[in-house]
Amino acid sequence: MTATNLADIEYVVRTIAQTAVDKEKEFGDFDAVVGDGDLGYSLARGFEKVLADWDSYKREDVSTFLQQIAVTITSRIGGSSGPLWGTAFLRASVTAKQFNEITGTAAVAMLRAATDGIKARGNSDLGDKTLLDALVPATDELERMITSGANAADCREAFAKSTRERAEATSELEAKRGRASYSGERSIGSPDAGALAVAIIIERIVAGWPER
Amino acid sequence: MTATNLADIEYVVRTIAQTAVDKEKEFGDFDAVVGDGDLGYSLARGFEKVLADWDSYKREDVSTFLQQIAVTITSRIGGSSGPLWGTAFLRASVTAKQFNEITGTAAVAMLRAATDGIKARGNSDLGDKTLLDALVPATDELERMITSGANAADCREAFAKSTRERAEATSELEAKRGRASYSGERSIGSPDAGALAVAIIIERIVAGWPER
Amino acid sequence: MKKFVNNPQQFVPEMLEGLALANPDTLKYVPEYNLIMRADGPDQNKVSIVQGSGSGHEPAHVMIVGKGMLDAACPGDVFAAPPFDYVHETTKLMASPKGVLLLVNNYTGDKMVFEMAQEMSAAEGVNVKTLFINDDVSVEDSTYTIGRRGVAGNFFVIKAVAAAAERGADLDEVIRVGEKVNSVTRTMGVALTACTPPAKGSPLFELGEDEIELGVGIHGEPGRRRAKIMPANDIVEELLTPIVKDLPFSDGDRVALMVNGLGGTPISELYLLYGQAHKRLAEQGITVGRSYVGEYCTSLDMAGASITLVRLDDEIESLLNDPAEIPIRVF
Amino acid sequence: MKKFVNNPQQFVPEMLEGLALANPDTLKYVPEYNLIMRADGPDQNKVSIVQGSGSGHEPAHVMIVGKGMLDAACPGDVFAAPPFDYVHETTKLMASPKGVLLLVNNYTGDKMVFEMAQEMSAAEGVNVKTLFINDDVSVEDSTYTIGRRGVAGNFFVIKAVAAAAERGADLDEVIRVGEKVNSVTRTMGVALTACTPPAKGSPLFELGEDEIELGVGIHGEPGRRRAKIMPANDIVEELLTPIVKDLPFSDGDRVALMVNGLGGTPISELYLLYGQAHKRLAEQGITVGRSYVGEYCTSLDMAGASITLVRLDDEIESLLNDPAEIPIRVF
Ligand SMILES: Nc1ncnc2c1ncn2[C@@H]1O[C@H](COP(=O)(O)OP(=O)(O)O)[C@@H](O)[C@H]1O
Ligand SMILES: Nc1ncnc2c1ncn2[C@@H]1O[C@H](COP(=O)(O)OP(=O)(O)O)[C@@H](O)[C@H]1O
Ligand SMILES: [Mg+2]
Ligand SMILES: [Mg+2]
Ligand SMILES: [Mg+2]
Ligand SMILES: [Mg+2]
Repeated sequence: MTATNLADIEYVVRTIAQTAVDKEKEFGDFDAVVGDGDLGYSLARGFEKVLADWDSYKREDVSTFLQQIAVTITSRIGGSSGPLWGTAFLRASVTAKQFNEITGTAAVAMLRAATDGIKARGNSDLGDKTLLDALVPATDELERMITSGANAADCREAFAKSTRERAEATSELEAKRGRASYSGERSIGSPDAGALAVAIIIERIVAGWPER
Repeated sequence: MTATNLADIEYVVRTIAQTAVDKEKEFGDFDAVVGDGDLGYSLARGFEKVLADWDSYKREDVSTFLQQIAVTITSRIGGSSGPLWGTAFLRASVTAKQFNEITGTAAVAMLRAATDGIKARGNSDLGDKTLLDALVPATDELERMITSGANAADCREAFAKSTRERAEATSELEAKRGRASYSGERSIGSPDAGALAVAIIIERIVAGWPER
Repeated sequence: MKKFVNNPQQFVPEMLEGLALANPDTLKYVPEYNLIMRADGPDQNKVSIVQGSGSGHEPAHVMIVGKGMLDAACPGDVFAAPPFDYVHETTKLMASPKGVLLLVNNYTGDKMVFEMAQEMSAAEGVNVKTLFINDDVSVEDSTYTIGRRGVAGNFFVIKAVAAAAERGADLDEVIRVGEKVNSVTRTMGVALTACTPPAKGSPLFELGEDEIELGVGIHGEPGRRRAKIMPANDIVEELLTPIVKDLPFSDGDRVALMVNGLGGTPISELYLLYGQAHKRLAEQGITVGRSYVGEYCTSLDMAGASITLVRLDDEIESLLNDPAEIPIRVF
Repeated sequence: MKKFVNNPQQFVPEMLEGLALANPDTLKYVPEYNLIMRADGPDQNKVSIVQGSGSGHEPAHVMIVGKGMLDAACPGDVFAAPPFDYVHETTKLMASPKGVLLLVNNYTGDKMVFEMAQEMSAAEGVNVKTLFINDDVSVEDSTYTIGRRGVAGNFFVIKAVAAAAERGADLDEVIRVGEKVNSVTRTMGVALTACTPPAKGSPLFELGEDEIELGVGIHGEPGRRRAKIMPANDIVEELLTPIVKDLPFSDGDRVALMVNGLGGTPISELYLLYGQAHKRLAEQGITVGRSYVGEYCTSLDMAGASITLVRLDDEIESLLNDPAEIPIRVF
């Protein structure tokens, strides 16, 4: 595994963290529509800590790095997001061990591990109107593009576009998990807060990739 | 003392009572500007009782009749208005005993007794921004008109007009009594609620006099 | 207006009926006079302690009737002193050989009606006295006004005189205690929003989106001045400074500190205020010996709070420490 | 937003600091984990009772820590389940040889984090179990959702398990008691206004001038349906009917009746609701054996209320009757 790989992962994590901090208000407002409005606050407080501890993380390899991020997130993010995002990072970290290099294929495997972890932790699945409904189909799309031999930039663009589309499409679903689920049918008509947040984060990662 | 006198007094009391009931909301709003908003409610609850008990009042003479009204008012009206208005009616009742007929002069004497009673009960005087600042000068005006030999209708009109003018003029005063007094200088600029209420009541009495 | 209310005219009676239904063993409700009294009262062996006032300040005072606190509360309608009859009948009903003390917050209407009732009942042979409470530092006391208002600090007077009465003190001694506590009690409040009396149906005054009212009264009367909303710690400063200056409280004093909610403010915010007040007092060498955080004397649904300080000595502290049983059950 | 707040991020810590300053003899505050625990805890001779949840529900749960109630409360930020670390550290700190019971309201986030902490602490040798509370009838329980929410009824579970623990019951027996009380407790709430989380700074949802939300949750989650404002007695009917039907409660039952304020509603209105609920139950042959009126589990500054019924038997009633000492001091 190369240092360049780690730099890419660092870029990705750093962008996630910075976006969560920058968009605290916006993510909170998404969650207020049918949820309880704390998503922005919870993510910001956790990822703020990630940024604060940034220099202290060990950087032996991608897996070790991600595992420490998982610990910070799990211990510092409240609400549903702490356990869910923490599990996602932990599973991605474990999966990263299988790869010498973080290729597109590795990224897909790590994303799958992450979403499988969220499903297990959240006792949830596709159709429950969660971030899974954006991230899982977008991962499928990313895999399809890679398999089809598309160039890296196109793959990234397709991934971001798909996440955004699927996040918006959660509007049609009825929430079955999280605080939003108590809104029942009334959750239909507005997109899931977690899914939108993930879409915005991924768009930022992709947009900044060339200058990372 | 003639029955006609009593009929006039009944008309006056009934109009006071009916106005207090009809104008509950308006009087309350006057009191809300710098006071605590309960004037309308307090007067309405008491005078409602006057109307409900109307047929049961003894009608031997004006004094007996007014004394019973005083009892109802004192016992049923809360806030500052109960003791003040009750005392006013009681003092008017006592004064009425001195007269065989309720002439203009008798009316002036009864009004003076009433306002003196309010001063004593309320430990208040002219300039404190209360109903006294409307009723006392208006009574002076009524007396002046009577002494000058004006006809009864003109006397009444002058009385109503003076009450209204003086009530409005309380705007310039700073409240020194009642809940409004805590507003201090900020009570300047809006008229006293009790004074306005008295003006409206007297205007109604005068307007309806010909058809009483 | 969105409130839990049926007919606004029945608001107070329906509340009192609920109170009595919730406390059948300890409270009695006499609907004719809005009266709430101890079910086993009046106790013939002690001075009866009665507090009168307008309604809208709950739990004051109907919900603090019970052994060790009030023997009866005599409330008027919302923000209106009770009519004369209510006070007169309550006084007669609560008459005990040791006497009756009528506790009254110092307002024009209340003062008149309680003085009248006291005179009348005394003339009828009842041993009754009145004590006026005036702890509000936001009103300048002057010969041109009726003087300071009684606000949340009245709780300390009530608690102390009730404890003294329960211990067997006679009427004069109970009054001495009450006057003493009143003389060392100071309060100042702030409103973040106006309150809405049920019968009025709209807010009693207008406060801008970013405005607060410093020195507000408990009937929605305006206070000392309007200000822009500021950090909680600065608000504590605005309230505490005039209170401390007024008595004055000083280095070495031991105090009771109350942070009282005005009705619409959650207790979380009250504790936040408490923390800052406690620390600011400590910096001035003033030690908090007893703390009170919650709703004691409210102004309907007004968001806001008041701070009260009482200078403690052994006698006052011991009286405040006596047991009391009131309907505000927690568990 | 007009609130008593300095930095919204410090809202919860500053409230907890105030709470600890006001109760120096009985409470200890551990800032690293937002933890409020009994100053003398953990008691090695009893099961430790710990409640976790988001903040914003005060007095639940940080203000009901004390002898006979909680040994510790482990709050997250406003409306957010506490992070894993907080729960994990609290659990270890509260470990007693007789074990630790983690009481949790049934929400996705809380459930995940407490289950994780329980697993982790158990793996580290702590004798710890979790009990989920789900008394809210406004949420349809189905296999497609996480199920019912825990709301104000959790107070009865807390009180009963705390009393059992205080009496010396072992962990399994404490859990039996808790499950039993939870199984006979039913709640439904209504919002008249939305609440404003300090960090958000604006109301969590929009309610029209004449709209109310029936079946609202304690985090501002929407409820069963919107309705126009209606007389208080009709609102009682809207809340009571689904509650009574659900268990069901029936003729001959003896119950505890709680009318809980959601934060912005004055206690006068709560007693008005109580009176009507009490009378409506009596008409159905349901007797109120114990009554609770006030704020127990709030939703910040939301105006509104919830009604809770608990079916009593001798065991439950006796546990509810046990003494408890908590910071919500009245006098
Ligand atoms: N059980 C679950 N499984 C997967 N995702 C979930 C689950 N519960 C919530 N989420 C996601 O988390 C978001 C809400 O996060 P957050 O606000 O932290 O939690 P909470 O719902 O407890 O307030 C939702 O918009 C959704 O995307
Ligand atoms: N001490 C007093 N003497 C004379 N009039 C008074 C006095 N106090 C109040 N008033 C009059 O009563 C009115 C208010 O009555 P009300 O609302 O019943 O009393 P409160 O001020 O106790 O709420 C005032 O507008 C004023 O005209
Ligand atoms: Mg949320
Ligand atoms: Mg008034
Ligand atoms: Mg008044
Ligand atoms: Mg949440």
